Amino acid sequence: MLQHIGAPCEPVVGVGDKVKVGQPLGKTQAFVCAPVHSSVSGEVIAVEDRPLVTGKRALSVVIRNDGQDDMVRFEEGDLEDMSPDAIRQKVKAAGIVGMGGAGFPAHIKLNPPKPVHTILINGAECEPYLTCDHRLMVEKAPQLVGGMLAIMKATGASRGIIGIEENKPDAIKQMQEATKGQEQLSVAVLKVKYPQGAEKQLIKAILDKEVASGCLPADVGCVVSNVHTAIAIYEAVVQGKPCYERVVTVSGGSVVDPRNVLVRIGTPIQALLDFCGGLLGEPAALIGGGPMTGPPVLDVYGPVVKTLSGISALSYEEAGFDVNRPCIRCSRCVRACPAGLTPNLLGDYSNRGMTEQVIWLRAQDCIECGLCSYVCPSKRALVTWIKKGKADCAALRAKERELGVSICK
Amino acid sequence: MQVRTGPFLRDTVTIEQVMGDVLIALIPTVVAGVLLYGRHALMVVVLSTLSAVLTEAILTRAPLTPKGIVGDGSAAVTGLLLGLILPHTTPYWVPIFGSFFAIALVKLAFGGLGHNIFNPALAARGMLLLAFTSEMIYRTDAVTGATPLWSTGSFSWPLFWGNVGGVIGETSVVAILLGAAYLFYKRHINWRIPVSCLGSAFILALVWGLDPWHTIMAGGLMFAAFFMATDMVTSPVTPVGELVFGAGCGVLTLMIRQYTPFPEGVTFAILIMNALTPAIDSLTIPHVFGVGASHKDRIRGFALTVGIVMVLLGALAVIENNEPRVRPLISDGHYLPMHELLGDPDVDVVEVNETRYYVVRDEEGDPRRVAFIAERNGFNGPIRFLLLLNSEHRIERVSVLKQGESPGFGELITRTAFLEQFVGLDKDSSFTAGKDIQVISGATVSSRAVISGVERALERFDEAFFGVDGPGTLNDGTFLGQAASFGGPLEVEVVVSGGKITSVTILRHSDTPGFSDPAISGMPERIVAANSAQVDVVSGATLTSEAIMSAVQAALESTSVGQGHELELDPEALETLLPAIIEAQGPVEAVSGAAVTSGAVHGAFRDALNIKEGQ
Amino acid sequence: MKIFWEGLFKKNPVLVLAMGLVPAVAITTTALNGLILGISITFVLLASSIINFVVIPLLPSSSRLAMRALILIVLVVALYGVILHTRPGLVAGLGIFFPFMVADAFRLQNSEDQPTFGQVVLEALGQGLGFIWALVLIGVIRELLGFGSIFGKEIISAVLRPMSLAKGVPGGLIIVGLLLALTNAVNKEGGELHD
Amino acid sequence: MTDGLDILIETAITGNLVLIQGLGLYALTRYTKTVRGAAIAGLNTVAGMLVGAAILWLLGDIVPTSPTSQIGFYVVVAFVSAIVAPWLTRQNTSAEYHVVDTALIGLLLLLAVRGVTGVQNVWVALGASLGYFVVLVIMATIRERLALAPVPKAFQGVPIILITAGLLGIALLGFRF
Repeated sequence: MLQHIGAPCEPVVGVGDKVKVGQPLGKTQAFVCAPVHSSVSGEVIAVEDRPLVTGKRALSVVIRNDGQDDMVRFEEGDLEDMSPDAIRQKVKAAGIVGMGGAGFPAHIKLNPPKPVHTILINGAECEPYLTCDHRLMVEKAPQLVGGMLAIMKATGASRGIIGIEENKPDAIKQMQEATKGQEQLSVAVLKVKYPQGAEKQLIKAILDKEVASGCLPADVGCVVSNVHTAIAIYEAVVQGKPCYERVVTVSGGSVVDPRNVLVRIGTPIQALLDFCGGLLGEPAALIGGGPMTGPPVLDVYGPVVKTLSGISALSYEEAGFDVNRPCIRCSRCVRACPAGLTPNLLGDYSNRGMTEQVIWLRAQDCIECGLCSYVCPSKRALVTWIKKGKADCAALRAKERELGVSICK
Repeated sequence: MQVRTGPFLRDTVTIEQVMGDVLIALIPTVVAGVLLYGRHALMVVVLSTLSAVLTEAILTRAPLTPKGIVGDGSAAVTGLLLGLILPHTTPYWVPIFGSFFAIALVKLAFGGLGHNIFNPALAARGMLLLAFTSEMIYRTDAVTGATPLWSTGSFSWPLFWGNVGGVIGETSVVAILLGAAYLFYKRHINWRIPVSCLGSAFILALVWGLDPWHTIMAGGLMFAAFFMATDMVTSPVTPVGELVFGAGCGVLTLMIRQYTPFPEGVTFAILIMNALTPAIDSLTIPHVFGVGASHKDRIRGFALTVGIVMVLLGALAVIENNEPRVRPLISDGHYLPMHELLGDPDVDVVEVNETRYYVVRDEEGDPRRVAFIAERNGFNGPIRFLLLLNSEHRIERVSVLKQGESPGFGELITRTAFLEQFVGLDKDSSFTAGKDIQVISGATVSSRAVISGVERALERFDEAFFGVDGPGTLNDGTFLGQAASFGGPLEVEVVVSGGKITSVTILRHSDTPGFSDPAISGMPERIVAANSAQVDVVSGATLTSEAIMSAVQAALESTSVGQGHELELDPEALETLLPAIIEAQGPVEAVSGAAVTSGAVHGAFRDALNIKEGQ
Repeated sequence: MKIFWEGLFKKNPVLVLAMGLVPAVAITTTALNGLILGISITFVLLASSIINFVVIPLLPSSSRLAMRALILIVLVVALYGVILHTRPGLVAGLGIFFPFMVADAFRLQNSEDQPTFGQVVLEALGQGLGFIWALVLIGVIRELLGFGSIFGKEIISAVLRPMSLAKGVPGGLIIVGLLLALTNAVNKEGGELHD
Repeated sequence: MTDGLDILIETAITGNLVLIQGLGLYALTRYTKTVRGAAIAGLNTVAGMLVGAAILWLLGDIVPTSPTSQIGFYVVVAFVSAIVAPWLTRQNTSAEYHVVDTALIGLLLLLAVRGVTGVQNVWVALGASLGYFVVLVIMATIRERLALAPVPKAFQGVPIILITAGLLGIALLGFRF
């Protein structure tokens, strides 16, 4: 019931109910929330806490698949006729969230607080190893264009740009063909660089605008959407299809047959791995997402969720881990940090819980891309510490609000 | 299963690789050093590296297996760097002690790898320079003598290839650049620190009217800019901080070079900047993505940096162009009431060797009471003082007439409590600072200057009235003389006929070709023309010139005193004497059994090594 | 009696409490200097403690601090005058920093009232003797390294030439720092610093 | 002007009170835990130095001449300045600090023996206090970094500070080598 940022859903089905594919399972009145739909037809056998891949637990609806794949009827729509509000309604009903990994409900994004002139589609893969967006651009270019148009209509933007890294020539070609004749759409070719796919970095790369710390893309007149999200929006708006399946990249040196898989939400990871030929021995790391930012998979029977863009099973040759040797102040992390922070200091202070210094070093601007840990010759757990530091900062801020005092400036 | 946290991809670079690459980058320098200086240099480098590595292994209780001893390789880097900044003539215990100091006290005491504040190799060198000046400076100084650090010559190829004596690793610019290029290629260093360091030195040299190429290529600045200032642990991590750090190193180096005659300012400059690194780091936290307008900020920051640097340079130039004005108490000895001082209206004025002696003679015409004015370089220019000797030629009174020492510090030498200590001493007394004569805390350098000045003045007085006669009474004949030059012994043949020097031939020398050539060819002419061993040195070849002069002097002395024609140079005596002279900053007792040699060496080094020492 | 031994070892004012750093670093370049300084401090501490014991209780609390300082100043300056007139050569060695002991003595004085006269004297004596042995130790080390002699007698000059660094302040800082570290290691209590 | 500048540099760098003269070690070891604390302590001493120098400037004519009473006079001036200083800067640190710091006495004694008069007192005090202040703050920044370092237990606290100061002193000695 929690596949997005925000309030969890409340189940609307009970044990014993028969459900069809695409039937809503959970609904909510909360603002930042998206409904969840059944991905199979069958009988609800339990509504209980089940572990997710990350080891966290969440309220889940367990359905026994009857193999019938009975669909609910989808309400098709015509983009031309719909008002922005209607688009948002359909998107909300379809339960679409940001499918790059953040899981921010899409209908909220389509209702920006400030006027927007440009929408950007993030065709730069968020992480190494993940290729699902790449494949989608090649295979579903028309749908993507449709999604872009839908988003533009909903947000009132006049321009749509899709940014693709230059190492994906086939995707660039496909998209250029698909956008031919649409003057308001264009393709921007980007340098291959990690983390090009992060929202603010993408805006910087395409529009050369920096989104100020603590601000949203809308502040510079942009909305950024993931490729997969845009396609899902198209499917929801035009075909009326709710979000019950997604493309997941299964990759890494330990996977026998790495590939992109269109998979129903709720499928256990193990099934996904089995589909790809299983694993070669025990992987050094099994990650839900890309290897840079993804959390480790703690439960291989955990379900695929809407935000899971990939499964990376790294072999011992390719994986690297924290060793935490002393920092030699080589300043690689400082040079690497896309947010312009000083991760070596930030990490040390965070690790020691020196929150005042952590705030001073602007930990909240960290995008957790993991580059600092990547480049570190001492293999320090910088990102992990900084995440902890950020949490400490947030706790301190919350406490400040609660007490109504300023503990630190 | 062990919970591991992301990211799960890591760069393959490890500490060991970084350190290994630095070691590789130092290979050209080591090779150049060994080629130039031979086996001894290799031993110095190897010893310092080995002792650094062993010190770290033992103190950190690492297993004494090869792997455990090598550890992360950082100790080896420190040791090698230290070895490369030692003079090639240094005794073997110097690298061992220096490495121990660097690793134990400068690195491990601060928490080991990554936590040291100061660059261990440089701190060790600074310590060695101050503690064992003679072991460290002997040949280094020779280089400065031979390399005209402040001359106006242009780009020097010998310096570039490494045809200059001195410190093992600092001589071959080509080797340094090769190693640096490798580090650049491996991306272990970036351009900021070396460029800002050398650049600021270059610009400052231009501003001050020095030869900029020489400035950055001589005296170890190049080596330090690429291998010392760029030390990751002790330099800032922020890009702007790196620029500031480098510029600070360059500017401070030149300042120190200006303040002191010692060319190795860069050691101390980088140490000072090391201490400033934490402050620089926290003041230059980089531009955070999305905070403020980037482009404008960068331009403003750049303009600000340039502005500050310009202001600093301007201030320095102003300081430099306004030499400290000395306000003398009594500007010239002539105005001193000498008659009153000497207590006798019948005063002879005798001028010997540019010193004017006011002499009251006894019945036999020997000096009874003497007053004269002597000078000695202090911390801040010459200190001029009046000496009054009684009938036994013991000191009756010392007064400082003129000095430019720092108010409150060096100035303390004018206090009676200090000067009274000299009363009753004569030329045979021992003048060890701090033992025979108490040095004033807070004014050590100035005190020492006065002490050695008085000692020397007494000697000169003795020479002037009771010593050997000067030139003019030379016996005819052909004489041989020898003196130590920086490349080894130097031998001359002097022909005297008709009481005059008619020819000077240099029989043997082993000084660096190219550098000493002007002196070898020019000095004999000058000496013959002047009919004296005391002539102006050939600029650019000071040490060789001095050596020639003292060799000629030795030859002439053998004529006038009537000693044997052959002068044997006792290398052992030389070894012990040289450091002693340098340490004592003045004459020491001649080594018994080698009196004449010692005298020659004295003459050569007394003035040549006008080194102000530290405390 | 405990209070006496504490001042001597366990709470040695120089090596454990890190008081008197300026005398140790700036003045104690020779063993003789250390000895004279230690004796002077002992004298000042003893005399001022006794005077304080007698005089301070009679004063209003507001002026006690100033009074204690004044007593110390008078004592130190008087001592300086005596040394200056009897052995002027010593002053050149001790330098002008001699009166610095005022500050250290002041910080060492326990501002709380001591219960008995005996304890006051014992504490001052213990601290004074602690000063003496610590300063003489530092002086011996620095003289040995810096001049190659101990109390003016040449010891090592033939083997290893003395190094001038040990005479200077930076060398002194490092030597005293190492001694403090050594004491910490022996004490096993770690460097307790009251800051 | 250059005279003043010269004095400033000589007293701040080559005659640095803490690192070259060995004074003010109490403050160096006790008040440098944070940059803020060091700045406050430094500010107090600096104020004290300037006040003391100003007093000497004003009272220049009545300074006694015999060495003993002269030193007594200066020590008293030092104490007066030390008590006035925290009141001036309005930065009370602790009761203990009211007393006096060795650097303060030291500076005034140095003024005493050098025998300059008039406004030069203030120049010297300015240079010396600048050098003192900078060293204190720098030591605090170094200690903030050392706080993150695994300094061996025996070296923690005063020893490592003294060793750092010693190495820094070695660096500064380069100027008068």
